[in-house]
Formats: sequence, C-alpha cells, structure tokens
Amino acid sequence: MIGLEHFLAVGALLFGIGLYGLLSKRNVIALLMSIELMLNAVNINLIAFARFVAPDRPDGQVFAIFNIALAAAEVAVGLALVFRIYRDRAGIDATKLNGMKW
Amino acid sequence: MNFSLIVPELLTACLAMFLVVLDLLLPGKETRRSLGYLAVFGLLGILAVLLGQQEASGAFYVNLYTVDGYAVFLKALFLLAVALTLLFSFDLIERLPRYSGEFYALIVFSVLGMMLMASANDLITLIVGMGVMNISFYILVGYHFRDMRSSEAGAKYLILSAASTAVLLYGASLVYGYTGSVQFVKIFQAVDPSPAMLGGMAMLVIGLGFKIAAVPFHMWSPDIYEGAPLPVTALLAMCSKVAAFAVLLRLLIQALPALADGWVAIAALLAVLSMIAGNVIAMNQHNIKRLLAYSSIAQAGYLLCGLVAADQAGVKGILFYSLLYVFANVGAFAVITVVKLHSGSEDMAAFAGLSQKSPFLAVVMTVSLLSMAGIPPMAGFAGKLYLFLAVVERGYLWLALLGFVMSMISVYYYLLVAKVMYWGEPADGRRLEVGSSLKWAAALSLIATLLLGVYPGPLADAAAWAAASLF
Amino acid sequence: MNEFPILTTILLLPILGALLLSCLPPLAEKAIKVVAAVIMGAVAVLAVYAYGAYDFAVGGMQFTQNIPWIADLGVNYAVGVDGMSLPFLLLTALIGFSAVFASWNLEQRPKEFFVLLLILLAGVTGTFIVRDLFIFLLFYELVVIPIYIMVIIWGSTKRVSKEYAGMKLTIYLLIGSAFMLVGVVALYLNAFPAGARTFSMELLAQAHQLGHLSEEFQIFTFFLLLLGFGSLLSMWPFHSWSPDGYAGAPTAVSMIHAGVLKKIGGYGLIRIGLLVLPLGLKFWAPLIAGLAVVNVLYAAFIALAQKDLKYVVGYSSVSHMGYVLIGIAALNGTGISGAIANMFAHGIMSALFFAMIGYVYEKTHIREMDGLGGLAHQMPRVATGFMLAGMASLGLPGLIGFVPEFTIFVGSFGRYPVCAVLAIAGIVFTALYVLRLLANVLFGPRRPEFDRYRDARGAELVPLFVLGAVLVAFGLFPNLLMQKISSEVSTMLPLLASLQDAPALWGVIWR
Amino acid sequence: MTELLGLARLSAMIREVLTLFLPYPDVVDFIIGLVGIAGIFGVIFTAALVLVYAERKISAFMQVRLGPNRVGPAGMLQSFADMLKLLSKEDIIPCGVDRWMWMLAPVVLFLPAATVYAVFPFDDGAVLADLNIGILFVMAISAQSTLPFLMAGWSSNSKYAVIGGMRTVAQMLSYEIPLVFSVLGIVMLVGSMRLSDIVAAQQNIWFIVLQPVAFVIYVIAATAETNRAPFDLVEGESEIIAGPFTEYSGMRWAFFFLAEYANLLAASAIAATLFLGGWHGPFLPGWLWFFIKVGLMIFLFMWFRWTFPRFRIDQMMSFGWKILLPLALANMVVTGIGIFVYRLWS
Amino acid sequence: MLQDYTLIGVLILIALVVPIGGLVASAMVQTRKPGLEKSLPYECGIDPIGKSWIQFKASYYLYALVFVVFDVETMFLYPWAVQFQQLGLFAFVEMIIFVAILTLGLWYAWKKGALEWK
Repeated sequence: MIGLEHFLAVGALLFGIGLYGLLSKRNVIALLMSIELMLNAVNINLIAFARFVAPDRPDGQVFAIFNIALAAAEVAVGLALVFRIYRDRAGIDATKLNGMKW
Repeated sequence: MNFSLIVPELLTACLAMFLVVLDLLLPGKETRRSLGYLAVFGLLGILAVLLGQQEASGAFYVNLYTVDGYAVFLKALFLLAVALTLLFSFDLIERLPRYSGEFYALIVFSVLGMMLMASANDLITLIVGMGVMNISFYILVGYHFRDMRSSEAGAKYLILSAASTAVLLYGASLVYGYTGSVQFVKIFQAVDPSPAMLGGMAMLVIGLGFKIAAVPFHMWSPDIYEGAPLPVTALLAMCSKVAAFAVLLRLLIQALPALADGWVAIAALLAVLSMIAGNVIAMNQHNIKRLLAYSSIAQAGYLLCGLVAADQAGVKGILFYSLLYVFANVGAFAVITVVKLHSGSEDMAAFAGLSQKSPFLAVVMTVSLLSMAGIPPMAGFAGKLYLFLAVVERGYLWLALLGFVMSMISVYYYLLVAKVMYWGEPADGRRLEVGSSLKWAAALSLIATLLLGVYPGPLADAAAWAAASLF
Repeated sequence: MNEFPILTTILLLPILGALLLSCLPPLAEKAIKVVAAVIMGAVAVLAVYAYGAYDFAVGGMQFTQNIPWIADLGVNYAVGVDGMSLPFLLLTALIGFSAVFASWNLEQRPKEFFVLLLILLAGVTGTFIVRDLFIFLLFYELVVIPIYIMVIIWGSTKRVSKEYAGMKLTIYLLIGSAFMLVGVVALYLNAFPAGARTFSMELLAQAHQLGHLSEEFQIFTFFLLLLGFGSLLSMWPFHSWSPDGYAGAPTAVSMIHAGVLKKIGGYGLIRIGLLVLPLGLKFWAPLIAGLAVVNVLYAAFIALAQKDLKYVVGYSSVSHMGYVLIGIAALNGTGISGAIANMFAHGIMSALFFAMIGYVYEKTHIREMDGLGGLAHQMPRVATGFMLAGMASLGLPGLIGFVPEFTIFVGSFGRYPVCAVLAIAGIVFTALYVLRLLANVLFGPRRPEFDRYRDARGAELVPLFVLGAVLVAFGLFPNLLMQKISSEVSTMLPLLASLQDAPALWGVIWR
Repeated sequence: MTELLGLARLSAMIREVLTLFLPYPDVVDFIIGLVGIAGIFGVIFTAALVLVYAERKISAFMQVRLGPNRVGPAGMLQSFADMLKLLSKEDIIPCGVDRWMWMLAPVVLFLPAATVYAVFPFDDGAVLADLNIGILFVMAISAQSTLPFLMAGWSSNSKYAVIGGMRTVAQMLSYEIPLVFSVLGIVMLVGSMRLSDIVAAQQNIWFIVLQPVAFVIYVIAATAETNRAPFDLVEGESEIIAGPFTEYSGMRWAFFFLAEYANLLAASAIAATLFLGGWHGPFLPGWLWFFIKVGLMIFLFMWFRWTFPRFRIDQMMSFGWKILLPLALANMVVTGIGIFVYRLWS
Repeated sequence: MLQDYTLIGVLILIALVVPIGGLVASAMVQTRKPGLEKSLPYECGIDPIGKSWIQFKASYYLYALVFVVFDVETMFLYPWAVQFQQLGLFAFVEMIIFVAILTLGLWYAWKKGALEWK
C-alpha cells in the first residue's frame, strides 16, 4: 500500500528537480518554474504529513493552502518583473542580468 | 480570542488599505505627499497604540500568535524605522516614475509582515508574515522601473528570496512532519534529534540566514541593495534583517534550547564569517549603497554574536543594537537620499565636498557611520559593548575580540566616506536642496544616536525587559 | 554629599550656555559673545575656587558625586578631582575663558561657533573630572566632533586646506581612539568577573593590586592605550596631525587644542596607564622614552625650519610633549610630577602663543615670519604676550616653564641618562626657534606698512592678562602648582616602587 | 419505472452477473468502473456526432433554411460523412512549427474535456468517481483546456494562430474567475462540493430558483469558456481565420473539434447538475431527465450563437471583469446573508 | 476513495489513447503528397511576411497576472463555503472582509487601467 514514505520520496524528488533547475537554468521563467516545483514539493510533504502524522488537526492542510497563495503571489510579482525586464532589454536570460557586478 | 492583542496589526492592515483607497480617490496628477504624511503619522499612531497596551500580553488563537515584550519591542522598532524612513524619502519617492501612492501602501504592508513575524509563534504565521513582507519587498525593490538596475534587482531578489523561502518551507514541512505540530512550543516538546528533524531545522535556519544576509548566504544583498530604490534599501538593511532575526531567536532560543550546543557553534561560525567578509569586502567599494550592503552583512555578524550568547543578555544586546542600527541607518540613508537627488548618483565621488554644501548633513552622515563602526559617544559603541559582553560572559572571548578588531577595520571604510565628504571638492556649485521632513528625520536620528550613546540606560532596560519575556 | 555639586555645575554650565545660545537670534552677536563670556567666567571662578578649596590634608578625590548611569554595565556618573586633575581643570577653565575673548572679533556665524566652543569645553572639562572610564570615553570622543566642525568651517586654509587639516586631525584621533577602545573594553572585561564589572577608575586601579590583571594582559592592553593616548599627545610617529591641525584651526580651537586637549593624552597615560596598568607602562617605558627624545629633537628641528608662525608653535608643542612623555617614562615621583606640571605649563603658554598669533594674523593677515617684523613698535601689548610665552617656552627661570622642565630632567636623568641629556640638548634648539620667532616677528626696524594696525585692546586683552598672570604667578610661586601635584603623586610612590623589578622592554631585548 | 430503468439498477445487475464469475468485489467494482468509462466515451462520441448535426440543423432552423439534407434521411448521416472525410485527409505539418508542441496540442486538449465526465452524476448513483471535491475537480480540470490552445497557437508559426492563442488565454482566464465564483453560492447552500450531494439537495427546489443570478453568470461564463459565439473571438473566422487551429487539418483538427463539443456537453451537464436539479424529475428515469436538461442547455447555447453578434475583444474583457466578477462576488455575499436571514426566520 | 482516483486515472489514460489511436488510424488511410506550398503557414495565400513570434501587447500579461491573484483566492473561498453553515456568523463576517479586500484589489486594478484593453 502507498504510505508516507512514497509521498515523501515524491516530494524530495520534486524538490531535487526544482533545485537542479534553479541551479542549472538560465531563463528567468524557468527559474520561477523551478521554484514552483520546490514549493509544490513542500505542499506534497505537508499534505502527506497531515494525512499520516497528524490526521486529527488541519494544520498541514492549512499550511499548504497558505503556501499555494504565497506561491501564486510570488509568481504574479515575478512575472510582472520579468515582463518589465523583457520589455527593457528584450531577453530574460538570467546570466544577462548583470547590470551590476556580483 | 482577545482581539485587543492584535489591534496594532489590524490597524496597520487598515492603514495600508486605506492608503490604497485614498490613492485611488485622489486625482491622478497630484503628488502623493499627503499620503506619505498619512502613512508616517498613521504608523506613529499605531506605535502609540502599541506602546499604550504593552502590558497586554498573551497568546492569540491557540498559540499561533503571541504578544509579549519581545514582540512589542520589535514591532515598535519596525514602526519607528519605517516611519523615519518614509519621512526622509518623500522627495525621492515622488521622483519615482509613477504610482507613489502604492509605494506608501506597500511599505505599510511590509511593516505588517514584519509585525506578524515578530509575533509568530508557529510555522504558518511565520510563513504568512514572511510572505507578506517578502512580496511587498519584491515589488518595492523593483519599483523604479525606468531604472534597469531596479527591475533587475527586483527579479534577482525575487528568485533568490523565493528559492530560500522554498528551502525554508521544505525544512518547515519536515519539522512539522516529525513533530506533528506547527507550533514552536510543541516543536520544543517533541524535540528528538532525528536526522530528518535536524535537517529540517537546518533548512529553516538556512532560509532565515538568507534573509539575515549572513555569510555565506549573503551573495544577493549587494546587488539588491544597489539596485533597489533608496528607502527600500534602507528598509532591507534594517527591518527585513531584524524581522528574520526575530523569528530566528524565537525559534532557536524558545523552541530549541535542547540543541543549543549545535546551533551556537553554527551561529558562531556564521558570525565570524559575516564579520570578516562583510568588513573586508566593504573596504573596496565605491558605490555607497554597496558599501552599506557589505557593512550590513558585517552588522549581521555582530548581531549573530548575540545569538551565540544564547541568553537573556545576548537577546538584549541584539534588540538594543538593532534599534540603534535603525537610527544610524536612517541618518546615513537620509543623507544618501539628498545626494542622490542632487547628483543622481550614489557613488562615493558624489559625496565630495558635502561638508561645504551642508555641514549639517555631513555631520549626520559622519555620526551615523561612526555609530555603525561603534565609536563612542555614538550609540553603536554601547550596542557593541552589550553584544560582546554577552558573548564574553559565555566564554567566547575570542569572538568578542574578533568583533572589536573588525569594528576597528570598519572605521577605515566609514572614514573613507567622511574623507570624501570633507576632503573632496564639490563637483558643482549648485545649492543642495534639502526637504524639511528629511531634515527632521536626519536630526532625529542624529539626536537619537548621540543620546543613546551617552545615556543608553532606559533603552537598555526596555531591551532587557523585552528579552526577559523570551525566557 | 549635601554640599554644592561644584564639578557638575562646571560641567553643565557650558552645556546650558550652549543651549541658551542656540535659542538666541543669530544676529545678536554681542549678546552671544557676552553670554559665552559670562558662562566661561563663571566656570573659571568655580574652577579657581575648587583649586583653592581643595583640602591637601585629606587628599584623594574631593567634590565627589556619584550617580548610577547605566546600571547593567556598571557605569556611574562619578565626578571628583584630586591633585592630578585639579591643575587640568583650572587649565581648561582659564583657557576656555580666554578663548572666548580671543574669538571676540569673529564675524562669521558667531552663534554656531560659540555653541560648539562651549560644547567642546564641556567635553574637555568632562574628561578631567570624571572618574568613570566609560563616561571618560564619551567625553573624549565628544570633543572630536566640535573640533572637526570648527576647523572645517572657521579654519583657515594656508599651506593645507582646512578640510584636509580637520579630516587629518579627526582621522588620527579617531583611529587612535579606536585602538584605545579595544584596550578599554578588554580591560573592562578582564578586571573583574561578571556581575562585579565596573568602569570606575578607582576600582579598576585596584584590579592590579588584587592580581586580576596578568602581566601579558597589561602589556598588550597598555600598548593599545598608548596608541590612543599617544596619538592624542602627538607622540612621534603619530604627531603629524598636530601642526597641520593647529595651522588649519581657528584661534580658539588652536588654543584649546594645544592647551588642553593634548593633555588628555598625558592625563590618560598617567590616570589609566600608570594607575591601572602599571606593569604595561613599565614594560613600554623604554620605548616611550626613546620616542620622547625623537619627539623633542625632531620636532624642534622641524620647528626651526618653519616659516608659518602657527607651524612653529605647532611643532614646538610636539617637542614639548616629548618632555612630558619622558617624565612619565621615568616612572618615579619626580618625573611624573614634572610631567603633570609641564603639561599645565605648556597649556598656558601655548594658549597664550596661539592667542597672540591669532591677533597678529587677524590684524595683518600674515602668518609667515618673512612678512612680519618690528611689530613691537606698533603692538607693544601683543609683543609682551609673545615675549612671555616665548620665554616660558624656552624655560626661563621665573616663568612657568622652568620648574616643570627642570623637575623632569631631575626625574628622568637617573633612569635614562642618555635620553635626558639628549632632551636637554633639545632645549638649545627650542631656544633657537623661539628666539628666531620673536626676533623675526617683534623686533627689527619699524615697518611702516603695519602702522595702520592697532594694538590689542578691550576684550582682546583678557587672554593676555589672564594667561600672562598665571604664567608669571606660577613661575614665581611654583609651589602653587607643585604642591597639589606632589601631594597626589606621593600616593603613587608605593606603586612606583613596586614596579622596580618588573620587566621592561629593554630588559627583555637585552636578555 | 424510474428505478427500473435507472443506471444504478443497471450497474447492480452487472455486478450480480459478474459476481457469479469473479469472487473479488474490488475487481468487480473496477470492471464496473471500466464499463462506466466506456459509457462515458460512448456519450462523448455520440454527442459529438449528434451535436455537429444538431448545430447545423438548428442554425438552419434559425435562419429558416434546410441545413444538411443529402446524406441519409434528413441529412442525419452527414456527421459520419464528415468523420470519414477527416479521417482520410492528408496530415500536413506546416514548416517551422514547434513539432512536439504542435503535435501534442490536440491530444492534450482532449484530455481535460474527457476527464471532467468522471464526476458527473448521470443518474442516481451513476457516477464514475463521486469525489468529495467534485465541483472543484470540474473547475480545475476544465481550466486545463486553456493550455493546449496556447500550445497550438504558439507552436503553429502562424500569425493568426499566435493571436488566436493569446486571445484564448486572455478570454478563458477572464471568464474562469466569474465562473468559479458563481458556483460558490451553491456550495454554500449545500455545504458540500460532492456533485451527488448537490443534486440531492435539489430534490425539492432547483437551484436556478435560489441562485438565478449565479445561473446567468454561469451560462455567460460557460459560453465564453467554450469559446462559442458570441464569445468566439478565438476562432472568429472573419478576423483571424481559425485562430489556433489555422494550421491544423485532418484528424488533428478533428480532435480539436471533438474536444470542443465535449466541452460544450460538459458545460451543459454542469449547468444541469448545479442549477436544473440534475437527474431529478418525475416519471422518467433519472438519466433521461439528465440528458433532457443537458439538451435544453445545449439548445440554449446554440440559440445564443445564432442570436447574438460577436463581441469586440475589449468589450468582452471588460464585461467579464467589470460586470460579471463584481456580480458574482455580490451574489456570494447576498447568498450568505440570505442563508442567515432564512435561519433566523425559521 | 483511492479507487475513484484509479478510475479517473484509467479514464485519463484512455482519453490519451483515443486521439493517438485516431491519428494512427488516419495515418493508415490517408494519402500523402507533401509539398512546399502546402506546408507554408497560412497567410491568406501569399508568402508569409516577417516573423510570427512577435511581441504582444501588455494587456494580455496584465490579465494573466490579475487572474493568478484572483484564482488563488478562490482556494480560500471554497473550503469556507463548504463549512459555511457550520461556521456561523463570525466566519461569515471574516469572509466578507476577505471579499472586501478582494474587491478593493479589483477596484485597484480597474482604476489603474489593468482591465482596460489598451
């Protein structure tokens, strides 16, 4: 039967994929998507824990809902900024975001 | 549920939305100066309400939210810092391309987020507060959208911060999973140093470390500080950092005293790295915002020393230092604002000859920088004394010595700025235009910096009172 | 404790005065100056009273007051004077009073100037009367800021720009004090265990006796303090801010700076260096003596080559500080008495010097020796002041300079014969440059182009009279000064005696 | 009579028969589910064929002409003829397309269109998967059909297609919001998102009576969601040829078409379930009532198509955001107040 | 519960297979005569001019952004709506406040022209 470990494994895998994308991608949109993956991994974890560890309390689910809302707001702002950059310099390659030296 | 406990937060939220509404109602052409004043005085009014009910303490909504001396102190700090910051940045905000009304509203929203973080007693409240603050800041950082650097900084900040938040959240989910609760207190009860739990805590701390901009999680801050509009940079340096500290302290000290040996060592390491890297790299900066960015990394290192102490004295030191750092920052950024408005540049060279154009501002800048360096009679000295004292009491003499040596190194680059101001020749003969509200903010910060340096007693008592509530 | 808090009054009067002045309209120049004069007059009267009323029979700290300031750090607002700080208090009050009158003709932004002047004087006074190290530090740094501002606004740009001068001065003092800070904090942390920590100088002085401070710690910490106090005292090689600073500063600031401020360095070396960290001082004493000789000779040589009056006096003051250092390094009662007395004496004469140079410059707008000459014809009073200051400077018996210098030589000869002899040789150069200065400026044929300048008169005469009177009075009756000092130094003798066998730098190197 | 012909009884019969051969109840349930899935696909394909014909006939009826009348009696076999034609047409892949995305788009479009059927209660107890989040599932899945439009439009390397794709997204997103909000009132009334619960709650009174405003909003928004006239800006042939489908032909185009009709049917089915009492009705078996109501809704949608002129895009957008959305929000609040008033009153 | 989702999974699988099967069937019966003219993108019969991936007007993105915000808010509304009758007046007032804030957002977007087709 499918148990907690399976969900956690999916979560970890998703998180890993997101992290990998974050480190390897250059397109800002792709970076945002990677972050979304990571956040969704968190949600999977939370829901799984809520189901298997603390089924009597809604903490995990509430947590996940807030997460989703925050992720959406983050993405909305992120896209707006990306759009801005795209209009200014016709490209969203993250490595080209070098107007300032690191 | 005792709603009177969250009255300041409710008022802040109302103020922010009221600002949005007013902004929509006002005719489009008008400058939003009135909104700015409304925001400032609104925040000060909330501060008054907050201080008026400081006796009220307790937990709100099944322990999700606690109001104690610690939270009240930090909230007062945030409100004050933001009010002062707004006060000196009216002129600059009105030069932003459009939408200055929203700017005020967003800043007030970010205050709301910080206040939530200060009171957060469980992971969900923490995430919500942090989210509100973060999202406001993403927009604020990228606010100057005609300026390429600003939108670039906004995007960078968003990506890095969101990534760090994701790491933090993953850690939070693990902690939740292994304790079955999101409340800090319960985490403490359920503590069982299983590897997954430790991993979760480590990820939480990494996420917060990013916000604090402690080395090695600091890489974002110079770029973001440089690109963001000035008042936002100021707020990032003071408030978002302190807010993250607020959570970190509550989490580690209140919820995880059992693991103190572990995290104290980590905090000490971060403190050392931050103090050294921040101060050393700052020496080579020419953009004043970058310089302050690195300096703020170093300040984070000093604050971390208080965490190393991990006792009441340490927390008191952190609180005290944070507040005086606010005043020093307000002074410095007020002057930078004037220079930026005057010359359009934030390079060190733009400060040349400031002493001839406005001795007052030059003095404010010098005093603020020296306060950051920790030279008496400026407040910074007393603050560092408290911090390092706490560390020494716990037997970390070497850390305190390192801190002091690094402070002395920092004198070098702070004085470089002073040197340019007093030594350099002004690039042009134009008169410096200084708004009256800015003068007020600068004068206030100057007086506060000097007063706290000479007579820190009452504030130290307040900080001690606040710190006591955490134990 | 019910007696009149005289020291606090002395400290607060200038601050109140500054507040009062800042309320006056900026155009009421006369009123501003009168208020400042009255305030400083009152301070001077109180200081003289304190000087006279000090009870030798009892000794130790008198007129004390003790108010807890920052309880959790062990900081107290503690004031009091003993035989060592009394002369400095008097010095500050007299020079401060004179400085107000020396700036009587100031026209540019007088309000701000006098406000800052009063704050500066309050700061300096504070350093000499507080008995708490923390508050001492606050006052110490508080002094730097007004000076900084006064130099860059009211200073004069001659060889170097006033901004340069102000900045150089500030940077040297700040960096010096930064090292000192580290030392003080280290001292604070090590002297007593947690809970009993204190900044009180007297209690800290007991830490050595109690054996709380190891020898290594004292050596290390004293070195840090030496960097701070040494640069304030313009010890070679940290002296270079001093001539530039004096040259750039307005007259009143030069007077206060050369007359009083520098002395904080020497005062601190004795009060904290000797009393709290005796082993440290003992260790470094040979180095200090060596540097002191360099100070004396090097600065005297440079002074010889200067053309600008202020630079001559500036280097002369660096040279004089060499004597002070050598006296301290002698580590015996005589040497230390001499050092304290010499600081007092030098304060009075350099203040008089700068006041007179200020008058000359104010009237003729010339500070170079080549451009001046024969001024004794047109300005006999100024010339008198010059003469008095110059003669005192080269140690003419009967004036204030002689006894202290002599005492120093007596004290140091036993310990550092070579250095003492070299320093005495320095007197020759001192005489040379002082006489050259006097000759070039005052004497010689009457120069008609100076005929239109009038001699000092009215309020301008106050510095001349006050400082000149002290110069002569203390010269003729050195006991007025030496008695106070030696009463205090005598209490240090057991400590000094206990240092006989402590290791010193030379000893370490020879071995 | 109703029970006798109910789908539930049908499934019970199948179960009985199967249990004779298979002793495992799980497997039996699964097989019944498979039968249900087959039924669903049957419904979709049948409906597509019927609807193509019906649309032509109805439009002809509205325009007072005959419509298809050559293939089969009254042109009834016209749909089959079309199907055969499409099946045998050449599959042209235009040059310059983003190959993978372009080929995937029709497949991906069909997925959500078919998946929503899983939760519809065709009859009392005849639900493939009676999820407790049924209505949320419907909303979530049907919202996915935005993506393939964009995929198709973007990958086609054609200006019309790109514009069409962008328009689709804008339009579907804009009307998604009022759609979702309009249903909230019903959830509040029922206290459950399970579709069978919602149907059960309408035993006495249809929600079209209690939520008339929501119904209107829903119908308008659903029309827009299915890209039907008067909201067919996406593929308005007089403006942008065929929008995202411009470059598609043959079987690929057929699947777009199929998905579109599946969506239309689904939208009508949701309307029938939420507002018209679902399978409730006297005399006739439930599933028949259900299909009658669905048919009515479909007729309504087709009626719209031939009655209203096409919106301009700015009109369409501002209508959605500035009229429908505030209306939906107000409806929600009024419903809440109404419920409280009703409770106090009774 | 799980079985429900299994069935939905099967449904999705079949829904995936059906179009592919249709395409395969079509590929077997159709005739192929590829040609350049045929495979050119459609532009009313003339050769295509310029690139088709052009930059689009900002309005599209603005709508998308507004959508993201509003769509996620429904996530809070649905659970509330389900429990609405049990929660009582307090939750209702809270949700009215929530909706009021949402409306404020809408009004803001409206006033700032995010809802205008420019």
